[in-house]
Amino acid sequence: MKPDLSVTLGSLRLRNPVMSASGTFGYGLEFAPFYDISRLGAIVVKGLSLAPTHGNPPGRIVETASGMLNAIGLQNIGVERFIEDVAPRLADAGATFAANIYGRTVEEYEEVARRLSGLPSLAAIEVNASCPNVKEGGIAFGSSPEGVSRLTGRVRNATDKPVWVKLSPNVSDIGSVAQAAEGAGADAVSLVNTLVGMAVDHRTRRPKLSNVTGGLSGPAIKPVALRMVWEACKRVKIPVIGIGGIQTAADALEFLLVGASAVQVGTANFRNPGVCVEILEGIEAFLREERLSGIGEYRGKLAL
Amino acid sequence: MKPDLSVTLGSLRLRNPVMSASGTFGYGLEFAPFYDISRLGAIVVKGLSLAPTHGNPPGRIVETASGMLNAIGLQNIGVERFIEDVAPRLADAGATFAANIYGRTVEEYEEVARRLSGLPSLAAIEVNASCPNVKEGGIAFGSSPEGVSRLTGRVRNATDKPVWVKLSPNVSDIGSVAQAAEGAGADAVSLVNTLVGMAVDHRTRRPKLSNVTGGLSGPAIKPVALRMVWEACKRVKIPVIGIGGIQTAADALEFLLVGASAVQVGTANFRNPGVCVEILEGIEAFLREERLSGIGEYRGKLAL
Amino acid sequence: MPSSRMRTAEGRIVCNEGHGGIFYRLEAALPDPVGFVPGQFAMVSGWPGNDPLLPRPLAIFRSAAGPKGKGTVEFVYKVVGRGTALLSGLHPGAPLSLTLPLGRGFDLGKEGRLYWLVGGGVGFSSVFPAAAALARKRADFEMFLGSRTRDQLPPKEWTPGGTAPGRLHLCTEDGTAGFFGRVTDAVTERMGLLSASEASRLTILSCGPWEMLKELALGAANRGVEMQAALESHMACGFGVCWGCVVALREDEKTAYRRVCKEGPVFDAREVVW
Amino acid sequence: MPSSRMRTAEGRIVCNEGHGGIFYRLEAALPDPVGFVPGQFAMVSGWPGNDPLLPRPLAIFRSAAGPKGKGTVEFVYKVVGRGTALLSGLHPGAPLSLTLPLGRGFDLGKEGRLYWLVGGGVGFSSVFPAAAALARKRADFEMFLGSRTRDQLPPKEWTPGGTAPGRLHLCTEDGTAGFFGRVTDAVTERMGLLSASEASRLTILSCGPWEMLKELALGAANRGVEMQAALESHMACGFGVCWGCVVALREDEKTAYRRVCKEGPVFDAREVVW
Ligand SMILES: Cc1cc2nc3c(=O)[nH]c(=O)nc-3n(C[C@H](O)[C@H](O)[C@H](O)COP(=O)(O)OP(=O)(O)OC[C@H]3O[C@@H](n4cnc5c(N)ncnc54)[C@H](O)[C@@H]3O)c2cc1C
Ligand SMILES: Cc1cc2nc3c(=O)[nH]c(=O)nc-3n(C[C@H](O)[C@H](O)[C@H](O)COP(=O)(O)OP(=O)(O)OC[C@H]3O[C@@H](n4cnc5c(N)ncnc54)[C@H](O)[C@@H]3O)c2cc1C
Ligand SMILES: Cc1cc2nc3c(=O)[nH]c(=O)nc-3n(C[C@H](O)[C@H](O)[C@H](O)COP(=O)(O)O)c2cc1C
Ligand SMILES: Cc1cc2nc3c(=O)[nH]c(=O)nc-3n(C[C@H](O)[C@H](O)[C@H](O)COP(=O)(O)O)c2cc1C
Ligand code: FES
Ligand code: FES
Repeated sequence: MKPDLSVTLGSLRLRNPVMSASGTFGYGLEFAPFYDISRLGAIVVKGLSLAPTHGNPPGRIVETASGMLNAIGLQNIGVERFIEDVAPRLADAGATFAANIYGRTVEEYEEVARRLSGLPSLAAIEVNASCPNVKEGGIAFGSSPEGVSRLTGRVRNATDKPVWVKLSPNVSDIGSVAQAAEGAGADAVSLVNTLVGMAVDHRTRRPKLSNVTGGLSGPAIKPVALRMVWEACKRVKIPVIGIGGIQTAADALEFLLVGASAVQVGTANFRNPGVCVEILEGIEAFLREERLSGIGEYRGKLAL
Repeated sequence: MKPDLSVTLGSLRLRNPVMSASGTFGYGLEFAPFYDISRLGAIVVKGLSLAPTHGNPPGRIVETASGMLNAIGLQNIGVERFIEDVAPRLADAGATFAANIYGRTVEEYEEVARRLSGLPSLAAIEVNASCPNVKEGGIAFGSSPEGVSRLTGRVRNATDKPVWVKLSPNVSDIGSVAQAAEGAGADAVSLVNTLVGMAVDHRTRRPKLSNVTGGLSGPAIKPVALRMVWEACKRVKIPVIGIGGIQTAADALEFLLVGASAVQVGTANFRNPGVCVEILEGIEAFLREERLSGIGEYRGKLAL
Repeated sequence: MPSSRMRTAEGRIVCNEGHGGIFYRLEAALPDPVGFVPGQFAMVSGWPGNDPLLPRPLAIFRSAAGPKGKGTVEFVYKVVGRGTALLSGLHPGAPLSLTLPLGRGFDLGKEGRLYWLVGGGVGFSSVFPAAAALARKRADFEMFLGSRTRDQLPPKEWTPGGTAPGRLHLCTEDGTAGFFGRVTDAVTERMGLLSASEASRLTILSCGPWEMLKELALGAANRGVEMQAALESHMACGFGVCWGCVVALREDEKTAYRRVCKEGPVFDAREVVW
Repeated sequence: MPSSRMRTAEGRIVCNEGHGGIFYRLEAALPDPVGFVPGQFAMVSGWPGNDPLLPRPLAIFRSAAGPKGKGTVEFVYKVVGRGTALLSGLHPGAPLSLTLPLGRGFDLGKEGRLYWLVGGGVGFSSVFPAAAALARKRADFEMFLGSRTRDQLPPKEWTPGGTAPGRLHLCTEDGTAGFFGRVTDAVTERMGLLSASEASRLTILSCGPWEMLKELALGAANRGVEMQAALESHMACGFGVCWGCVVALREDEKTAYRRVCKEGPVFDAREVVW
């Protein structure tokens, strides 16, 4: 019997728990040459802002031990062009997709969310609450429960779409931040975004990123991400989407095991453009092997 | 001309900036078969508690991508045996050494510090303020500026030795925590300790560590550690000791470049017992190549 | 029929040998033949483990159809760091992961033009395939290859067939072979001798270090000569989804960051903000 | 003279070949000869990059003095995961990083005893060196080797010289060679036949999976037979400084965590908390 791969995130039902992570999957269509993108649980597109954004000067990526730093600076085509040019093509391809959004102010977040609400084919809005370039004296929204609560509440009121709040791992207590999102009406939390890191060249004495610091992703961060997802799952009742260093079906299963309802695959797409489908097939094969009827029989079943 | 490798940490002058990190170097004497341990800037011994400590059951280490998780649980011989058996032998070997200390309560920290104060050969006391098994409802001392401030102040008053406070990276704002240590009288801050992580076996459905979570160390965390050291250096005037994923002279130089006064080498000792001396020699060779008269001409010279 | 559609492929190493001391030639067998435009590249990896994490971009040097519908692809590379060092340690029979062909190659489409192909260092790896394609089209071209010293010029046997000896200009900075000086000097000198109408018929196709390309681009702009430059950049994905590899281009008086892996690696030299 | 002092050594691979399908024999040339006690081990790495990060413990299988004061060391391993897979991919000539000899080996010191050497799976890698040492001392020993099936027994040519054929007992769980059943069953059966005085003269030296050692240890304790067990454990350092590799021992009525790499890997089976 074919195991049931479908998962529910609140009101939303997904074919399967494997999604792409924002910023690592372009606008989704770029992967059409590699496989049928409608096979994924969902595609989360590159973070969208109100106006098109230039991004940071080069020196945007640095490889680190089993990871990479990026400081792309959210270069993107802006929400309008996404709505006009990209969304219809994703819908035509049969893909389930969510929009990751980002603003310099709470008002911008609201406005982007509002504009996206009119897109019938859009499955959800993922709020990037982990960006350091916002008001409030330069302190990231995402690093305090209060900031996350406020941002979540405002976006929640601006749209009828399911709202996923994407959390930063650069905090002392991820559980409280996740609870803040839940309390303010989030339908799900996604975690983790990147860890803030830095790289310098000891000879030239210069930072390797034009932005000096950047976000660390990839297998290096998986142990930290898994711990945070586990902690968040213990603290909230809304679904948790697990992200961070997932490269194989085994990695994805680990996040499901500690309680995640779904996963997102990021950096691994760069190494292997076909990886999301390989993970999907690997999960299915595992459920078969273990004679499990579906994800539900496995999720959160960590034996302590 | 031979470059001057010596560095000062407040009132303390060290031969060179290369130290071993606590918990990765035993009690120091274990390295005597590999090289003359008096060559190191300082040896920081395994965390000492008031009474000998058993530590956690096995399942204590897990390898991760370019890193490892440990949950040793601070197994150690206790401060008394250290003072009686170990310290004299370290002194005989001509080694400069510091004691890393740990307590379940503030009072225990104080008491360990007090007992160590009588050791003339002891160079400094490093306070492990990053341990999750303490009073205060299970919240780590190290995760809030208030906790760090209180602990630092109390240990400061319990001893005349230089006090280094070792900080946890599991915080939103490392700068504030470093400032708290400085404000409470620390002579230096050491950072980072390990990032909290987790590993599970997706087949057996069990955590890989008996303690479920553990501390992530090794090259995987270097970008995060470097960023935090840089941030701490901008916020405090006391010396900062840089720790995290250092494996080569180039790595060590990166920490010095962003402002660290010295470095500690941890996990790399496991792979290569001779690594500290290789790093030391590499730093000297670099200074020669660049025709620098000493560390002072290089430290903190990051060009932004 | 070799197909030029972008794909991932699990190759197997057929040959991976050092040549002339510093260049390696890596040949891999593929499940099916790959067509490519000179200047296009592949993302290549094959070492085990997650460190280094990212594949490395290498220009496609040659490709061929093999027996039974299979194919082969060749790369030429220089060891400059960890990834290329790891590549150089792989033995025949080892697997090689590839995504290819990627990016926008040289535009060789226009009729009746004179081409100067300029390669600095390992830049000949994109310039040779362009020369081979021009030779097949019987187009009019000359080739300038520069290096620091004689031993760092590409081995003779790699020069594409159809390159008339008088049309191949070697340049070494230490004068140990050919023109004594940098390849940019040789090209600029020769450009100086062109009439305006010759200059307007000329297209430079170039690949090499940034400083070399910049100097060439300025020289070409001065003489009104068209130039296409194959740029390098640190890449994470190679197929346009990470936005990590951008270079600043001048477009309609504004600058915009464009992806070297997607809009490039070959750009019109006049648009690049050098 | 081979020295037994603990050291790091940069070796070079001389041979790294599969035998009998599942075991590899890895031989490395060393700057100087290494002396060791059977049961001692080395921390071994050699792959490039930081992933996997940690070296792997392997029992020292053989060592020898070479010409010009140099030495060689040999290991026998089975591919079970990433580290051993990487090792198996290393070619002759490649460098190998070693720290050795490590830990406390078997105690073969007592006169007049009868030894039974028991190896399960790749456990023969510590048992064979012990047999070779006992043979050199002309001590009285028998050897029991167990595996799931015939193909997983060690290749015959590795059996140490001096092992009289009648004293080598092969056991397979599927009965394809020797005793039909587990090696623990064979040993327990034989122990049952011993007189009390024979039992008191017997020492079992054993290496293999935890479950096998546990069963043996219980059987031995029942018959008052002395037993030394070489344990395995996940190790980070291998020389006693990380406290990662501990096992629970019963000491003076209390349990204490002792380091497999330092106080072990060979322990008195009666002290282990199985
Ligand atoms: C489209 C394209 C085609 C290329 N074709 C070839 C080719 O055919 N043959 C060849 O030998 N090389 C080619 N390169 C360059 C090659 O990709 C780099 O040399 C390689 O990625 C370096 O990897 P590494 O791990 O050995 O070096 P690293 O250890 O990563 O770095 C070593 C040094 O090389 C520099 N470097 C690293 N990556 C790049 C990069 N992508 N671009 C520029 N500098 C870099 C670093 O800054 C550093 O100074 C090409 C690059 C691009 C972008
Ligand atoms: C003192 C000592 C001597 C040893 N001698 C030999 C020998 O001579 N020949 C040989 O083939 N093997 C020997 N081993 C076991 C060998 O170290 C492991 O098989 C090896 O470390 C596995 O590494 P890996 O990366 O291939 O496997 P991994 O990918 O790390 O793990 C694969 C599987 O092996 C298990 N495993 C990993 N490391 C160990 C370990 N240290 N102990 C027990 N199980 C482990 C894991 O739990 C997992 O189930 C010895 C172990 C010790 C402690
Ligand atoms: C190049 C790059 C760009 C990213 N851009 C975004 C973004 O626009 N919005 C966002 O929420 N996360 C962004 N991320 C974070 C990822 O979505 C993901 O949370 C993170 O990379 C961790 O997962 P991974 O280890 O699987 O990559 C980006 C990550 C990378 C590597
Ligand atoms: C096995 C192990 C044990 C450790 N024990 C201690 C300890 O007792 N006290 C302490 O302050 N830090 C301890 N640490 C943390 C290290 O001192 C160091 O801060 C951390 O490992 C990061 O450095 P690295 O990446 O170079 O290992 C331990 C680390 C490891 C890996
Ligand atoms: S390398 Fe990812 S967009 Fe170019
Ligand atoms: S492996 Fe480190 S103490 Fe044993």
